[in-house]
Amino acid sequence: MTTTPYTSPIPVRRAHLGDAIASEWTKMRSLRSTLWTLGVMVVLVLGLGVLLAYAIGEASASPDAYEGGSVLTLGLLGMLLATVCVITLGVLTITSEFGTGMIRTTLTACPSRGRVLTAKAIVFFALVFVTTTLVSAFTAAAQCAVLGTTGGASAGQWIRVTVGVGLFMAFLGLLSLAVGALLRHSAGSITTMIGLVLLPYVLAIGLYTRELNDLRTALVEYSIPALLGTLYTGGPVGGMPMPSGWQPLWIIMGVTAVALAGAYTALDRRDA
Amino acid sequence: MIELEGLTKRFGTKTAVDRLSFTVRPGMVTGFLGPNGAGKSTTMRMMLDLDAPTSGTVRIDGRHYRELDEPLKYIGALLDAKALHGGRTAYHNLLCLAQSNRIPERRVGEVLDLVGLSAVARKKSKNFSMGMGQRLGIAAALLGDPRILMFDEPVNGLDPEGIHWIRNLMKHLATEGRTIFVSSHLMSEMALTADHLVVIGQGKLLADMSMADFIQRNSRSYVRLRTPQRELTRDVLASAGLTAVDAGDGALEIDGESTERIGELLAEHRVVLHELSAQRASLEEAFMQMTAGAVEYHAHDGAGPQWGADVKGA
Amino acid sequence: MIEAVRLTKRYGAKTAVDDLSFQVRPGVVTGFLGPNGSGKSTTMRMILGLDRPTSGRVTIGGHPFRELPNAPRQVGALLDARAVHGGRTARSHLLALAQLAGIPARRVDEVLGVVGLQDVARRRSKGFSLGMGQRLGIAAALLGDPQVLLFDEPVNGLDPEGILWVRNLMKALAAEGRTVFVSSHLMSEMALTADHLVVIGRGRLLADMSVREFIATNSAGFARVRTPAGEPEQREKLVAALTGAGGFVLSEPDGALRVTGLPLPRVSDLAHDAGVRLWELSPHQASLEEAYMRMTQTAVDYRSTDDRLAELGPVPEQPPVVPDVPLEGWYAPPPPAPVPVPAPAAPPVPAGAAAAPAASGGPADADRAGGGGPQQSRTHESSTEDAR
Amino acid sequence: MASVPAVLRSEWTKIRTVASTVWTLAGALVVTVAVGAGLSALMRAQFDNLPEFERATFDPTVISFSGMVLGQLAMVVFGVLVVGTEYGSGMIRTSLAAVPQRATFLFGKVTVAGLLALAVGLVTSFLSFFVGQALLGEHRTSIGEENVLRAVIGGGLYMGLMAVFSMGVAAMLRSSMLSLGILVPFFFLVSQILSAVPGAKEVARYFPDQAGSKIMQVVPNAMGQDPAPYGPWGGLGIMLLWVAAALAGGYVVLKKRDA
Repeated sequence: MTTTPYTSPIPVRRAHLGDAIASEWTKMRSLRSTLWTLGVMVVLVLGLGVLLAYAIGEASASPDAYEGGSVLTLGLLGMLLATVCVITLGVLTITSEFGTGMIRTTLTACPSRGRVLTAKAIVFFALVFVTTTLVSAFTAAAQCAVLGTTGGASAGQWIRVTVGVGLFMAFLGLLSLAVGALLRHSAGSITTMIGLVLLPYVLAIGLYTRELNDLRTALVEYSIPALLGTLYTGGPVGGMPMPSGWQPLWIIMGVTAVALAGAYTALDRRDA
Repeated sequence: MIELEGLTKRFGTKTAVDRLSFTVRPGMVTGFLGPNGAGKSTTMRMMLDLDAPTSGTVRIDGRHYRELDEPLKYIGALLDAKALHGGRTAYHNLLCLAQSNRIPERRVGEVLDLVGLSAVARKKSKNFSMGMGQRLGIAAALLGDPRILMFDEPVNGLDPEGIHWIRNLMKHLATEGRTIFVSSHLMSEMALTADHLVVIGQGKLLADMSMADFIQRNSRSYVRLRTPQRELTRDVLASAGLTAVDAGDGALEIDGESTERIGELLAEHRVVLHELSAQRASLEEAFMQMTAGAVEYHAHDGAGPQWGADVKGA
Repeated sequence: MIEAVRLTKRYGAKTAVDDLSFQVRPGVVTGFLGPNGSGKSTTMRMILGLDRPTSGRVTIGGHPFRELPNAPRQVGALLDARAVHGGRTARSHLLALAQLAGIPARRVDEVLGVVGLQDVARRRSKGFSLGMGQRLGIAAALLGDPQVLLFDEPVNGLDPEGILWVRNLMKALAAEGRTVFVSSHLMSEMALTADHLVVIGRGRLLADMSVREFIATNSAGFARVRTPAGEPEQREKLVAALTGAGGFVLSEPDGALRVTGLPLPRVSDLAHDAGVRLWELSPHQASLEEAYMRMTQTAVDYRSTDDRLAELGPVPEQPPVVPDVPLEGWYAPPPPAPVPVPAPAAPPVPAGAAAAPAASGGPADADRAGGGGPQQSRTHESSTEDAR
Repeated sequence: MASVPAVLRSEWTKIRTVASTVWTLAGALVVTVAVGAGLSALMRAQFDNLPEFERATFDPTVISFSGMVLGQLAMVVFGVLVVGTEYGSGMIRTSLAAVPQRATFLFGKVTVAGLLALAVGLVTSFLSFFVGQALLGEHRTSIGEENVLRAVIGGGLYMGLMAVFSMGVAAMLRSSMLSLGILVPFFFLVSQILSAVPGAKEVARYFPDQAGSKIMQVVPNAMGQDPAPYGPWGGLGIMLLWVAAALAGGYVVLKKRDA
């Protein structure tokens, strides 16, 4: 039974990370749920931001109240709700592959787990970063226009609430993606991430004794909503030696890096 | 007994089932064949009154499905093995069906035993493999010990042992005088199971006849012959006005004559035979012949890329 | 070429694949058979590097899958046709896979044409029928125009035309010099498609041989012989001659003889010598299914036999006279299974049997056929209920 | 016709053998009681800070029911899932093959699920009331006061009807996700927001939740709420009309559409 092995006329070339990125981008844009989730996020941030600006503009007539860039903090409310969208999208990017069994097809087409995860992470990060940065900038500009003042916000503040927030949200999404890769279950991963966002507050209510006061404050200060808030306000809220300025970004980057490392190891070791 | 009379179903402008009339009789296994999109599923759904016919009627033992008191005791159906709630255990899925038709609870354990699922009766059915889901669907069909049974692709996902089992089960149920109506795409499986065939294509009835008739009418049959005395044989046959065609593997093929006649003929001339057998085409060949032209998704031949040197050079 | 060497996979205490070694060669279609739970899927997953072997290794063209330089261009696989994201269109799904493997986008439209899905290429795969999903899965496997192809139950959900197409496709792929490895539960389909078989049971290799060899070793073929009707002395002469030559002769319902233990030409010679004219002399090869059933008898993990089932199936005891069934339909009685479990449900059959459809079918049906109405049949149901 | 008791038994088995029943109903109870208790405690602490007219029309019964805004959502989920999962899983085909009479099937299901929801609703409402009153301290009322028993029983009726209304809607839409996607935002956002907008208020007060919740008020126009053109029983009647309309719609869809 000697047969000449088949050779394909399609030119063979080694696939690389660029191919995987193109593939992940196709996957991302071909799903309606991506569009919906990001659409809801944009509407939430922009809509709530502008509504809030109107409401405040009606309430207080004096534009002087927004000195020191505090006008920019009005975007925080919408962005807090947007975290839910980003978390959902990040988790679903990976868990929907596990849920449908698509992951097996993907890994058959590209046996290098690392490349698949890297491509997913890059595409997702870029998408969220660009979307969030743009929508933050638009929202902030719209709010300033509604209130008729920029409140003298410095360039540094502007960069922090646009690029800074964009990066923070992208890393938060990446963290969700890593958690999704570790848990492989959509509902479980989303619940875990939402829990991660809200749990510090629930715990803080439970720790209602004076001795644990510091722990409680720390829990709240290092919670994700508070870190996001710090990026908007710029300073520690409670006047304690807590994260300020760009520090929230370094914190979430560290956490995400650890989770991603775990995801890489898990994807490589476990049976698909 | 299931009687269809002028059954028609239109979805918008598309006619899925077109004036279909036939009777499924008890005491045998009736196979229901047709290419994808021929309207088989729609027909089966109308039989169970899940879809309302545009016109025409279906009668189950002379009555409309909706007039049946406790339908599971008349007719059991396996349409889609996944048509059960995955969050419920196998046992409870069957129990709620049994209760709705006043079938005693112990029957649930019995049918689970029967299909070999007792060990997983208390497991949620969403974790079942395809074969287990199929067995659960069969259990549901058997629940009311009905006189009429309908199976849509019953062997889907079953392993050979399971396929063997369901085949024998259906034959046995038919010998008990029940009406068995089975649809399947697996011709080789049908050939082993069904006694009678109903074939539809593009919603219209193409054939309603026994398996043997169907194969005979839709394909060639011939006699196959092997002998060490080929030339002598050819001469003998030629003298009787028969042409022997070379089959390629050393055998000869003769059209239009019975083995008996050829046997006698060759014995007269003392020809030594190594084989003398009647060949009938398979059900699959007969089916392909009949339904050619009634197929929806045509695949191309060949799988390799259709491009040639231009890409190689690129 | 796929090569497994002492491949083993354990999940906790359960050994799914046990010291499995085999080779799948190019140029032929190799069938992969085994009962449910025999470790087929696990083996396929290990071939594709989705599961890691506990010990041993499996290589494709000499490399483990995960170390192949161009895996998707060398190996294509259809594991589970439902393993696609339903929200994506058929084309986007294939495009993503093509891009991942560095395959030009026009190949996507090509394979869509090959499997006949070009008209629904831009529909979301959520709405696909089982058969269409299967075609999409086959398209994905063909995408890289690979040298090695793996298919798990490729004809699932396809209609007869599709089944025929897949069968011819596999053969054509093998004829081009590719390695084609197909697992399936449909023996009749396998018999038509595969040239070579790898059979496993309980994770162990049971057979690795050609289909012909497999059937020959695992079942007995026989010759069907018919003598002129209305001349019983011819028949008796032949029976005596055949038995005298060491053959074993059984009578078939239509008067033909079933002869085992003698090759066809020998039967012919004996008839010739005895001066018996033959009306039929046909060889009967046992089916692949029969051979398979015999081989895997003890290796089935998950079987539906119990006392009632035995009643339903005509399996248990074959009468001495061969039953009246068409040639394909006959099964040799499977050798009595070793029956390791002492079947606890067996004793109370007489009473309990009334509940099984097999038994209750008789009286209940007679009742219904006689009386007709549902009222009656229902009272019958409840009265048997009370009796129990 | 198919035996109605048999269908009821069957539906009861269906409901009690899925996990979502326990989760949604327990959720409705816990959320309603907990939020009600929390707000009652808050009111007791803040009572002296309330505006004069609010103190004058203070309705302790309504306060102890304030968790129902959230708890009713769990009831909506329960009602939607009871009907919606039949379609989602394909079970509907098996069910209708077993009980081909559409009316018997649908109303059997609604009866069983509705009675269960009503029972849980009544327990929730009594529990909310007693826990809430206990936490209200000196501002509490008692079950024996005029109209209070009516309000408490009405609270249970309201929750039960909410579930039945959702079942009707799910039967019309034949999908859990679609039904939840419409009902939850409607009750949680649209209805609440419209009732605060001057012009839309006139319409919003005829919505099932707005009209039905009137039954829980003991003090008319309590705490600055707008007077409605109907009384507590009138409100419940309006809600009943909504429920009847939803069920009729669901029945027509089930009867006319192919399963």
